[in-house]
Amino acid sequence: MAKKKTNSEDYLRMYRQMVRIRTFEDNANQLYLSAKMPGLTHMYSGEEAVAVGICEALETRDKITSTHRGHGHCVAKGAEFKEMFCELLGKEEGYCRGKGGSMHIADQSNGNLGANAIVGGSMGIATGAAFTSKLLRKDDVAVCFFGDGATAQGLMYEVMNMAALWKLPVIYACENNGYSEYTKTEEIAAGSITARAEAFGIEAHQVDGQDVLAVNALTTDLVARARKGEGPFFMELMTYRYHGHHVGDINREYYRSKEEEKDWKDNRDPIIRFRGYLVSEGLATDEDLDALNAEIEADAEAAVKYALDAKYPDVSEVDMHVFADIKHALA
Amino acid sequence: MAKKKTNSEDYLRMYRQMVRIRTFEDNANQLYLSAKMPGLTHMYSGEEAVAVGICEALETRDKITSTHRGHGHCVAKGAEFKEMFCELLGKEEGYCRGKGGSMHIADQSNGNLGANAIVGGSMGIATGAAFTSKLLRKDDVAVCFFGDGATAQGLMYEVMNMAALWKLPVIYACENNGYSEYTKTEEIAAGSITARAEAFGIEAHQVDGQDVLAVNALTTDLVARARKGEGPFFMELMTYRYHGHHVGDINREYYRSKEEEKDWKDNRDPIIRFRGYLVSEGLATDEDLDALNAEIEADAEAAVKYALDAKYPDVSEVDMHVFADIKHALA
Amino acid sequence: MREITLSQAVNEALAEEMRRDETVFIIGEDVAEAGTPFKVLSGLVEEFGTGRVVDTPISEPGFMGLAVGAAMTGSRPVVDLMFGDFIFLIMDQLCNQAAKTHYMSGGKLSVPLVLRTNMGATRRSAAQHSQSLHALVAHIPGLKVAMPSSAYEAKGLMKTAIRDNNPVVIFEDKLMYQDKAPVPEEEFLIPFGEANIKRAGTDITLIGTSSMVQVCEKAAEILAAEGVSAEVIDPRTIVPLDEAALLASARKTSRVIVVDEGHQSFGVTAEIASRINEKAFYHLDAPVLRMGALDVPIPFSPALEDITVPTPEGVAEKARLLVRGEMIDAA
Amino acid sequence: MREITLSQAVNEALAEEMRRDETVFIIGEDVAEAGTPFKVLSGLVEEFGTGRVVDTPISEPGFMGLAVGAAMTGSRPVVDLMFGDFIFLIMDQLCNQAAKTHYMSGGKLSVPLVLRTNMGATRRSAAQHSQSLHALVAHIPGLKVAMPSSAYEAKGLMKTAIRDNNPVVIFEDKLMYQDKAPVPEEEFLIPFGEANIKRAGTDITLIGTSSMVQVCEKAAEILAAEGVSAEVIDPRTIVPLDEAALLASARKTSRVIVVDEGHQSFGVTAEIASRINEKAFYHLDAPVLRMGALDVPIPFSPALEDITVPTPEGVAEKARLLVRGEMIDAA
Ligand SMILES: Cc1ncc(C[n+]2csc(CCOP(=O)(O)OP(=O)(O)O)c2C)c(N)n1
Ligand SMILES: Cc1ncc(C[n+]2csc(CCOP(=O)(O)OP(=O)(O)O)c2C)c(N)n1
Ligand SMILES: [Mg+2]
Ligand SMILES: [Mg+2]
Repeated sequence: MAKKKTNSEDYLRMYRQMVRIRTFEDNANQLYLSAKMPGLTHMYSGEEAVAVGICEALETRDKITSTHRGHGHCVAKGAEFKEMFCELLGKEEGYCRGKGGSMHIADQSNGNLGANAIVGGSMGIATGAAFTSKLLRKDDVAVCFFGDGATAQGLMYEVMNMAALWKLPVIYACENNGYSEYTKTEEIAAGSITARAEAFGIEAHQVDGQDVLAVNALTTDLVARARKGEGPFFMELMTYRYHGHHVGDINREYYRSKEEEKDWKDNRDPIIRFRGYLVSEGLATDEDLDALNAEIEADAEAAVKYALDAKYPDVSEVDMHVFADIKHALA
Repeated sequence: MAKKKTNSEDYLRMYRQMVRIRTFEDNANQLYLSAKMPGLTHMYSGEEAVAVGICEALETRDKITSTHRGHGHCVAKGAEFKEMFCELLGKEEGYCRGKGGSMHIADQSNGNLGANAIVGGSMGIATGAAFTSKLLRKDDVAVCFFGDGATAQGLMYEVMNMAALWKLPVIYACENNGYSEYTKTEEIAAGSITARAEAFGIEAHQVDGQDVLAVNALTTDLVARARKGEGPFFMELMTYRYHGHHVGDINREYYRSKEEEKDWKDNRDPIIRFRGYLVSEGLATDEDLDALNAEIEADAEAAVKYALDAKYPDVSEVDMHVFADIKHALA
Repeated sequence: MREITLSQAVNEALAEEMRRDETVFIIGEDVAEAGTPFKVLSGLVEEFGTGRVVDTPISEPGFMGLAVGAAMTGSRPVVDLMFGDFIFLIMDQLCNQAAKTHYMSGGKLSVPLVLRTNMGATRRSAAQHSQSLHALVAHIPGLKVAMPSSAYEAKGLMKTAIRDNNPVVIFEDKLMYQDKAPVPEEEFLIPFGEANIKRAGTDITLIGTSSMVQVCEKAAEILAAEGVSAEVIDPRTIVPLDEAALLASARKTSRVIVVDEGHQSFGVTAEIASRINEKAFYHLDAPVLRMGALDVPIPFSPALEDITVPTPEGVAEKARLLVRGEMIDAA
Repeated sequence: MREITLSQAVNEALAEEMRRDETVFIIGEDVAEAGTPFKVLSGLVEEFGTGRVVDTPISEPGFMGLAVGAAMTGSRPVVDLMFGDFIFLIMDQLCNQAAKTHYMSGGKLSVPLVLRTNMGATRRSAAQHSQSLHALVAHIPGLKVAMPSSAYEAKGLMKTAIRDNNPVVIFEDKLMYQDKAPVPEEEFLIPFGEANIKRAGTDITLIGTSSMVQVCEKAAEILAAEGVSAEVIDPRTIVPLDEAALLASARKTSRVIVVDEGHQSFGVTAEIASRINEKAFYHLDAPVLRMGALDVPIPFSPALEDITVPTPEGVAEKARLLVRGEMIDAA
């Protein structure tokens, strides 16, 4: 594990947030399997240290952009279970009043500019948030989450070029989980991902995405430097998704083996690793952490129940929010 | 000057082709200035060694894609003055029956897949030509010409990635003339252009684009290797355009100085340099070359005259060629 | 006759054409081993190999551009675009390059490619995975647009598309992949520009595209029970459009509703309605009515999504108004 | 009243709004020192500096995406897209992101940005620099579309657009930049969705957009000389569309022609004609006629290009047919 943070409260919050993400996803998956959730969704389980390590280095006013695999980022940036489950189920009390669903989920009030169902689609948005920060002389930072697969989108190179030319306070966070859908990263990415950022003059780091402290330490440093105008930066975070590409991707041995999955789960799980660290460093006891887990599970269960019972938006909402400042678009 | 070619015929053809390009452009510019040409056009003068050095290393069956600054590529790949001037003037006997004009000019029968008015727009096309070569087990090579400004288009990174993954026989030829429109390259390109290709695992070279033999030697080598499946490759050719961005860009001191222009013209002109070399190596006399120049000028003059007198396409052609295999689209 | 699913029909069409013509290849994301997320292409890579069923990085503009170049040089690419919504990413290569190359080159170059993609809402996939964007493509001269309404059309139109020497875009309805229809074992092609009268009738004409053909057929059943005889017509291709068949029906029934799943405003229904109004005006007893998707981004929530698209009941209701002469809006 | 050019009008609108609101900035290619190729923005960088008049690399998708993110976080970007034809490159960021963000977020986020671009043929710029693509944008819910027909509208609509909290696309006609019109010195705004009756008349309604308003006015003069009284209406914005004003005129004159410079098929004329047919059907003495650009890529040759767009004579001719009741096509 990488260098320590100064107080155990921060550590416990990171642990807590990782467990919250895992618990959220387990419940979401269950909703899918029991046919209670409309559509499909993409699980973040296994990648918790990335979202949490990064978001714990940010302030609320800092912005993030998220992906189709966005529940983890949303929780990590401060969202509540209740509004998240409501959104997943298309209910009125969801963060997006049920209009966005899993692929557009976001707690906007905490600086989350949204999950995005276009792979790579948010790279410009994050860069633009950083542009605003510079234009309006704020020192907010923007973090752009995206997958290894998204590095194939030309948009990334366009915005990295501008961010580098204009020294924008943006951090590109590539979550390399080894796959884009059903294809291994090496089959779709030539050369080196970090070298691509470096070729634009952007400082790039590769980091173990299963080590929440390593991720957090690096991010904390880069965020501080970005605030001073030393950005942009690029991080490649090596991680793994435990589930299929989406909840419906059950039989996946044709593209990756059960052994590989087992190896990551058994030997590199970010929560197990961090828990071991907390206990061995004497920052928490197993009982403390079990209690925390149980509390989170109860929270999730209550939120799921609430969301299942919550009401759908009224049909009259269908043409609201097409345009800002206009109640109904088709009046 | 770089290493010699084996016979002086090749050298003289290169010289001839460079002079043909310069002469073509001088006449085109004159047509604009005397208000005889519809629209605008972008002059290739100053960059002749790039198109000629590369195209002389290619066979007719090899493909090129060209740019908005495409007359040089067109001449170098084997086109005739008459059909080119007809095209520039929108006449029926033009290579594109007057439908394309300067920005879409091409002698398609010589493997020119067309000039393109979308900056970077042909990068996929050249890569696709290389794909056909591989699919149909031919050993044709495709060369993609584009400017330094086009390196800002994300499409380039998308297709370089695929070309590298699939080892396609394509050569990306970046004509770095220091400017995109009215902006210096360093203001719009962060980092290093060749490093960007290298980050995708593509072998990249920077070469003096004013030295036709250097360009030709490098290209000959890369073409041979590409035919054997060792591609793709990337070349950055350092060059300069003598005219404004287009023929109407006359007062340009706000973005570049007269001294800079004079320096390139006086000290790095590709034709003057190569001529000096030919004479000093005893491959041609000044008289030979003057005669050649005069012959080319006479050719151009005749072609211009022909084109001015040639007829416009009949109005009934307006809806022809919208669809292949259908004579009139709006019948 | 045997019945097969729309998915199998597409698969068969591709396999047959790939056997017949070795220049045909498929390119797109997860088309090979995965056979696409909808499993439409399963088995093809086993027969034709990864050289002809080509998995790409997530680079839609890149592989679309590559396909254009491949098509210009002797290949016949079938581009697989995973969701119709991603067509926004490839518009430049599709509309500025593929659509215009034949024309701009004065007929010298052609671009025989097929873009296979999909359309259709009510899968709970939210705003970026539910659009029906065929109207945009139909607006661009040089592109043909096919909209199969069953497995039969899916097979016959695909085979015609592959043999067409122009760029053809085929929109398949995502919700119809598992729908079965009778499809002959023997080879057949469906010519472009020939509408199909699905059901003859005398009181009103219902023109539907893609899955809206089924909606119109169901509406016709409802109406039949009430003594109203509806004719249902499927144009099958909207470019070229079989104007003659649509006009003949309109002249016969004197009342028309056009139903399409794209957004209503500035969409396909407007064009078809306008042509009928223009050319059969004096035969009409009532205005041609249009029913498209609501002019709102597609919402995620099932409570909202279902009311965005035309339904058989909705069509029947409008039909009754027309037949009864109760179009007060038009007064 | 003083007269200024359309170009000056746009410049003034931008300057005034930038003075009023420091969150407004301009971003695009060669917008700063060069002031765009059409010199529309000359002088702005001198007043507002390169921080607010931002020259970009040739990365249309990139800076469009950046603008979306900037708009979501408190800036008000005015994106300068050099040619309307390049809109194909930014469709994803415009239509999947900017247009849908407000809706997908349940009204929580908004995207107050202006995309300034142009349209219009007959500049001898060929197929990739001459398109009028506003119909595509108008089809996407969440986008507003303004089409100024003179310097007056160019100023008033631009100021309204900048203050609007939604993404607004403004299409300026390239050929009108030097056209002068009376424009008040005092500040004024033109509300969206309010058509302007340019000329009152009783026999026929001519609805024109952008430069086609002038074409309609000229046609009205021709007709006046023949004793036919034509009403000319300019909708000014096509989204929102002032249906009430168009319907009122149609009901009054009972004959309508809609003229627009986009391709006719699946274009703007179809939507306007359909709405009038639907809602004023029983008032019409003849079918609503449409005149758009020919359904062909715009040819370079002057001999062909000029016949692709509607002319005053052409409009007058159709008007005569309507007035005389000679619409045999419709019989
Ligand atoms: C532009 C675009 N292309 C394709 C898709 C379909 N798709 C959704 S997720 C995905 C894979 C993304 O891989 P990666 O970026 O590595 O993220 P991960 O799923 O591994 O987190 C693809 C191809 C999409 N949503 N958007
Ligand atoms: C996609 C696109 N964006 C912008 C333009 C306008 N434009 C034409 S040429 C040019 C500069 C190109 O610079 P570079 O690639 O260096 O080529 P050069 O003109 O120097 O040969 C620009 C911005 C265009 N034609 N296409
Ligand atoms: Mg991945
Ligand atoms: Mg250049």
